[in-house]
Amino acid sequence: MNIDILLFPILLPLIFAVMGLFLKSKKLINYWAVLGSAAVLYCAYVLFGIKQASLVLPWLGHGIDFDLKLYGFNAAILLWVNIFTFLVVLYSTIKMETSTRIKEYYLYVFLTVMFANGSVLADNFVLFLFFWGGLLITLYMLIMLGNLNSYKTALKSLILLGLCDFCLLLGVVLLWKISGSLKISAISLEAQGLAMISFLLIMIGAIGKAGAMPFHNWIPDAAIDAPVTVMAFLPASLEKLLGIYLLTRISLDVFHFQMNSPVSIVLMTVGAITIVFAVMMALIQKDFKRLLSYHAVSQVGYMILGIGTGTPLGIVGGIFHMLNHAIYKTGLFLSSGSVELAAGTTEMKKLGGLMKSMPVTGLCFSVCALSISGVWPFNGFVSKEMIFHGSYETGYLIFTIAAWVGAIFTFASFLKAGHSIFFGAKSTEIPEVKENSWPVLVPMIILSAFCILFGVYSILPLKLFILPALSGHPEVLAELTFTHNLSLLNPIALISMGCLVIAFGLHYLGVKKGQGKAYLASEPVHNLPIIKTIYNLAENRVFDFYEQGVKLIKLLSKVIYYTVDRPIDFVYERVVTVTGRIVIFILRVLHNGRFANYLSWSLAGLMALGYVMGTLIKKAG
Amino acid sequence: MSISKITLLTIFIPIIGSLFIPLAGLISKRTRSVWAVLLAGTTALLPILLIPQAFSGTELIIRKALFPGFDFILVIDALSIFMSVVSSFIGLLIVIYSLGYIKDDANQNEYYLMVVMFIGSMMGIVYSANLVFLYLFWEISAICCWRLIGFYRGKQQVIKADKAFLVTFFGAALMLLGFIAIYNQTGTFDLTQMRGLAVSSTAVLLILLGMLSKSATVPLHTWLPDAGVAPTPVTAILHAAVLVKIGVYAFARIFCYTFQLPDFWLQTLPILAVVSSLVAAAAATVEHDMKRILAYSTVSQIGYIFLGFSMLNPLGVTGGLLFILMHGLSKAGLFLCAGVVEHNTHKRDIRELGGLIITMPITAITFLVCALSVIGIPPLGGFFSKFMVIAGTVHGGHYVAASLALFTALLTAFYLFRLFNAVFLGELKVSIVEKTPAMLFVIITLAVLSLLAGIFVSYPARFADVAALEILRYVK
Amino acid sequence: MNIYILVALILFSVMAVFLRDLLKSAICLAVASIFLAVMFFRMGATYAGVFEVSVVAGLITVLFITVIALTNDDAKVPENKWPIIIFPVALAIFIIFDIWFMNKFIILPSKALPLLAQGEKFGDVLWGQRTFDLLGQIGVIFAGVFGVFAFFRRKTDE
Amino acid sequence: MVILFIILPLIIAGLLPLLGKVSKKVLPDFLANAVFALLLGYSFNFAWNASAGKTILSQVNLAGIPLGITLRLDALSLLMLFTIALVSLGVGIFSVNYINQEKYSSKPIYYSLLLLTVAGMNGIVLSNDLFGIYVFLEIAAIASYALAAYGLGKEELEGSFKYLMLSVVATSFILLGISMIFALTGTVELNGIASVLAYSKAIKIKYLIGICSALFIMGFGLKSAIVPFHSWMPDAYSKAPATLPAMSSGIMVKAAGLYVLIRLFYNVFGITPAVQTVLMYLGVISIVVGALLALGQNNLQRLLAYSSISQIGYMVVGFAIGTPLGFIGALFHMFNHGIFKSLLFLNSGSIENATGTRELDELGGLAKKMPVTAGTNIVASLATAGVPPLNGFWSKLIIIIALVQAKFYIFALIGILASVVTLWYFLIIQRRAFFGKLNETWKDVKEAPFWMSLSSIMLALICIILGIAFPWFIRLWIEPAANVLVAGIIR
Repeated sequence: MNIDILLFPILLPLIFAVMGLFLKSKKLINYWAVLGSAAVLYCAYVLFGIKQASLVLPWLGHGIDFDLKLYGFNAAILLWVNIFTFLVVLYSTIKMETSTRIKEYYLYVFLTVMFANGSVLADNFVLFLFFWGGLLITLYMLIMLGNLNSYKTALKSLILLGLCDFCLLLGVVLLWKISGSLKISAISLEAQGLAMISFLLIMIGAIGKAGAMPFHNWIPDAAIDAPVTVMAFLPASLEKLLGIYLLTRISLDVFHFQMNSPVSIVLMTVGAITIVFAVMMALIQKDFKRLLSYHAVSQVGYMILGIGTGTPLGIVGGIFHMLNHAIYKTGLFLSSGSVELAAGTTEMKKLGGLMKSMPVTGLCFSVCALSISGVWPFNGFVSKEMIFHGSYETGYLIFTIAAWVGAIFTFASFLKAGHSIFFGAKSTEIPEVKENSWPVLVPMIILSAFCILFGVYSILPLKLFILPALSGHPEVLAELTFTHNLSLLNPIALISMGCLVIAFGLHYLGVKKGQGKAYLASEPVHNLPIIKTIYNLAENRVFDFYEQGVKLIKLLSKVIYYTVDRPIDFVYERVVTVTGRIVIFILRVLHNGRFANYLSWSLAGLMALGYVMGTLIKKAG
Repeated sequence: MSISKITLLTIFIPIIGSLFIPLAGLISKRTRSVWAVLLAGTTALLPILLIPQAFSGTELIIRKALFPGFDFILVIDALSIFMSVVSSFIGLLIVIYSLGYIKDDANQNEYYLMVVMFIGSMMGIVYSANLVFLYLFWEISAICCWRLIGFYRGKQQVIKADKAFLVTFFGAALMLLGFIAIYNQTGTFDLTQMRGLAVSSTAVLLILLGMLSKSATVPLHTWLPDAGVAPTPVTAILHAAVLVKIGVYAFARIFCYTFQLPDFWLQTLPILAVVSSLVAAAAATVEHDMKRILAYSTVSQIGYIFLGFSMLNPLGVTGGLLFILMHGLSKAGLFLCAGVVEHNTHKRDIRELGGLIITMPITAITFLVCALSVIGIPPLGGFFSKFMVIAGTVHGGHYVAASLALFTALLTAFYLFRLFNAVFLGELKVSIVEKTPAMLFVIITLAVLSLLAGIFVSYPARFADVAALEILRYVK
Repeated sequence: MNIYILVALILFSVMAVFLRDLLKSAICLAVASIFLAVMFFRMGATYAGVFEVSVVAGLITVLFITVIALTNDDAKVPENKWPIIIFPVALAIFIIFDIWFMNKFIILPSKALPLLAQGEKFGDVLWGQRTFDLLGQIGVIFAGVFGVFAFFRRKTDE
Repeated sequence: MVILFIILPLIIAGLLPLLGKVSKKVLPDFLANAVFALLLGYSFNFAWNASAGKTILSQVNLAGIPLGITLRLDALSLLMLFTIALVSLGVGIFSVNYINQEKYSSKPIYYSLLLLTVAGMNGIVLSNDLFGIYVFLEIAAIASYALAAYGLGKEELEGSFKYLMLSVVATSFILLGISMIFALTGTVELNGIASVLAYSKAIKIKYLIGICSALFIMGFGLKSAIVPFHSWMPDAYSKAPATLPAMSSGIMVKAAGLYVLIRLFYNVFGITPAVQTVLMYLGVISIVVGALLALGQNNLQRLLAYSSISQIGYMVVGFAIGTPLGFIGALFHMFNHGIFKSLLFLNSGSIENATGTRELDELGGLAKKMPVTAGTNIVASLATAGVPPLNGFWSKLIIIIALVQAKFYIFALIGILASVVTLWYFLIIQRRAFFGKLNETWKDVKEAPFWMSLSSIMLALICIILGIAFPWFIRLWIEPAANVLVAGIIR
């Protein structure tokens, strides 16, 4: 049988997932998983080399085909998806060693890969939804692998992402209605009228997957409840890749929108809000993983902002940022996992001075943290600069400012994290720690290396991975020739650097105020008058879209239940029977068993009959 | 065997065979069980033989002259074959499940008699092309349900059984009046001769009431949650797999396949369906009884099927048909899982349950799979049906209905997981292990089928497509 | 002759009203109706005579006896003076009503009249044309007898 | 020998008390049932003749001399004869065990009365003579008064007394009507009256016939328990031995009431819109009032009595429509009602035989102990409510179709809704008596004895078989009978 190569990235993980279930020994499973992810990675690499391929099989009819298409951009995404998978799997061999449910874990991981690969390759919206939605289940299951309370978080993620997926579904269907086609690469519309609604709905699906506000609430919770590898795997890397991938495709190919069109403004607003609020939340976190998770949300804002600008620079920056973010955020989560593995906790209060005992982890953390903060010459700097530029070009300075504010607090919070965990005084609350073994370290090292590489050599990823996204947009490409030589010395870059300085200042102030305790560095900001109340409300989950939504749903349900459903039942249970009883009672009282009564009815009946007959005959003439 | 013979056997083997179940029960329990499974098995097997006929895209009509206007007419086309394959198969599974579930209860003879006869009457409904015979089989199924709901004989059970019977009979009687109105207009009860006929709004209303009552759609739905007092296999058969599908099947057969709906109803039906869906979903969110939640969920899902059919476009109808299959599999699975829990713990209030995933992992996983399918999450079967219904709705131009339907889907996710969390997760309150392999076999089968139906969706979808084409032949 | 029969008729009728023993009163009524039948017959209304015998002498008597059997209670019924007052009044009302009603009726051309004038013999009419009634009479009497048997059987059993 | 239908039961009725001296139980059982069976078989003898649409007017001869007895046997009367024989056979078989109860003693007299009832009804049906109808009406009535009070309890006597008194009022009005007709036409023979009336078109005669119609509707309506003349029925039935209501409601109200009405209106007087309208309304009122009253009863036989009133309403409505389909529906319902309603009453007899009570709230969960009774009761209940695939469904369906075709939409709706109420009260019976948990008081209760069960099963089977095989039955029995009515005034 001749299986098209495009099916490999989908079928291979499936085979590995299923076969894994039959393996007995834990060691074997680990090897099997590494082998599997390597194989898929290789496969993705080969496809990356091919660049162009497509496969159409009949499926459901009605224009719903099993349609896979490979082109430059999704080949890149595919490659990166599998790179991250490989790294995470490698890392998991140690990190997940203690888990009793390792088999399940790899099963879900491979299924996730399958779905992710499928949705990247799919060129039919229904097929895309099929794979895309599948991720929901694997995410749910993966979070369920965490601690005892993880099921609540899992449900949260399922409901929030389910909401996004249903919006996406509706958007897709609308799009189908408008354009008459489901083939992603064949649709090309102006984002106006119904099409705009469709775009917004699909956009919700995309940014929801990526974890933008207000669909982000599960991520911080999952950071606590779910295994850290899952965090590194899904919210940090794969979901960002996929979400932004979809956003890119719909913004660039499926729909067109001009700079500063309403759609663009909406996107930028969402992006800006996400950046600021998430980073504010990240700032005050006292748990390493939770802090990271808020950053995972915050950074999405940059990508959305970038793409939302509608300027070539912004879009490219957004996409590049997606890649960069996936790299460094995975690295950060992995390092937090490494810390957790060694020290048994990720609470900053308990940790301290780990740099000495865990130099590799500390180093990798530092590289990634600097990247995320946008420090030259790491990769984050490049992509962020592009986004700053892009947003500046739109003329809406407010968005640029928001991005800068994000940059300040990002750096501040990482200063706090790094200071309290790796640097500073050694903590006494934890036992002596040791550096972890190589499968844990190698992924982090690789990722850190990427951070540096892509920062210094930004032209390389841009050319290899990002620009293919813009194939078919020659006018954009023409504008982008300058991107690789972004100079350090322009006003915007200077302001960005200024931001970093401010952040450092803030941190210094905070530490001083906190009597040298680095984990309290964010307290001054936390305790600012109005902001403090906002924070309190946030801590009480007042802004939690999910919690409030659930409350609303419960209320709505109760209202409907007691105003519609129960009254209907009341009609059957009470109204009918009681009316019946009243009528019966009256009739029974009439039938009192008295002969005279009965006789009089009969005679009265006769009289009436005679009268009626008489009149009727008269009428008939 | 010729096709007409197979069809006749499909209908009459279970109906007549079921009458011998009490006799078999006189011999021994084993004989009776074997006989019942045999009957259900045969009934499940026979329609499968008809599948080639379905794909041929032609319809075959069998006529047995009886009395002018009352001829016994069977229609064998993709729609009827689709329905019969789905419902008889699920019926078989439920009979097998019952072997474990009710093995310690009294009145088993009656139970199997009624279940098998129910399956037979369903086959009768599916193939009948004469309105009177449709009604006839319709009421046979109602009688069976009545006995089955009151199976445990407690006062509450019997009252609820009566309620179910009365509400459905009320609807059905009005539907009969609607049929008669049509007869008055055309002089025949033969559906095959009336294709493309425009009918009056009043007749539609009357007939619709019957369908709504049988399919437990708002505002005639409350008997269904109340019917949860029945043994679980029965609720599964009633709520999920077969009974409530009768109404939607009749809708497809009568309003899509045969008549032309008046414009008023074309506009009103989607609203009705969505409202029903939403109200039931809300109720499911509030309820605490496991089976009531699932029953309301059924009501809610039936709304989708109505929505799909009421669009009268290929997407919607295909979606509706697929929905019947997918929902049948997964909702039956959910009920049967709930049944396993109830059978082992004797509790139905979700507040009294918890943490069962530890002691009953298989049940928990199958429940989860089925729940995901009901919600409509890929790669499970429920996704495709829901997608196509929504797509059909949007293509029909009912954007608001589509979005409300999706909101309902979200509610579905919410209450099903609320149920899942309360029963299977959290603190373990009752420590009981899974027993009865027959029951586990069935729920696993259903879960696996829900999954396979999603992965290999193209096969049922092609089937449904053929049926939808046939249905919509006379729709303008 | 007619006048004697009329006197006997009225005598038995009045006795039927005033007798205290219900059984005897019923028998008196039967006898009275036989006299009435004879009178009908003598005046040429053969059909009326036959019907009178069938209905009143046969049927109504059986009915009365059945009723008496049904209500056969040993409890003493206190004597009531009302009949003495009501009876004449009722009679008067009846006669007035009768005249008023019959007057209306007689105006119509009755098809029965020529039949009445033929002067057939009682036996002929009863046997030749109304045999069916005879059959019916047998049935009625059977029914009456068995009915009374049924009501009195507890007494005989005891 | 059409006269056999009347003579045979009459003779056996006369002989039974004498023979009863020889054998107190077995012989009366055997003889009575043999007569019923014979009559049933004998009615088949005429079936093909009647279905061909022939009318037999038989002049009875005795040793060559013609007697004054003319009997009319057409498809309509044959259907009635058939129904009467069938139901009375069921009742007769049931009585074999049932009348063994202490309070009923004396079987020969019981059977005599039963046979007399049958003879009376057969006489009504076969009579070609208005006065003959009246006389035979009284035979059947008197026998049934006796039967109604057969247990000799206080309430039985009271009920029977009420029955008698109201009936007497009715029959006196009937007699008045007959005498008016006789005065008008000079004859009491049905075809004679018909031919005379056919030529009289004067408005006064129309008025007079109208008054006669009112009298007959009241008189025969009381016999057939049409609201508002229904009140005797529940009281008479509530305590009587179960076989009496089975006979009475099953066939007597039809033979002595409805049959005569339709015979007179359709075949003798000729139907008028006035009569149709009046009957239609009476029928619908009966349907509704009967069904609602039945809903609130606790005594099983009382409930069934009201149910009968409701069902008779359907027949009246069916007849009143006056279309062929209406006739078919009503006649079919008449037959069906005979079967299932007598079955229901017999079931109540079985229950009473086993438990000694007919009060629903004292019963409970008997299905476990009395499966045959419970099963047959379900069949009969569902048939009455008009649930397919039982016979009652088809007859009701046809009536409703006829109503819709005649554009009586509201009445059709009422008819349909009333059948929901019907189902409701039958479900109440089921719930209180059979379905449900066994009442501890009755844990030693036994299933009804053999002959009682046999009779129930027989009737239930007829319900089921007719539900499936109704087309053949309608073709053989009902359609010819309906044709008699369609044909109109007799010659």
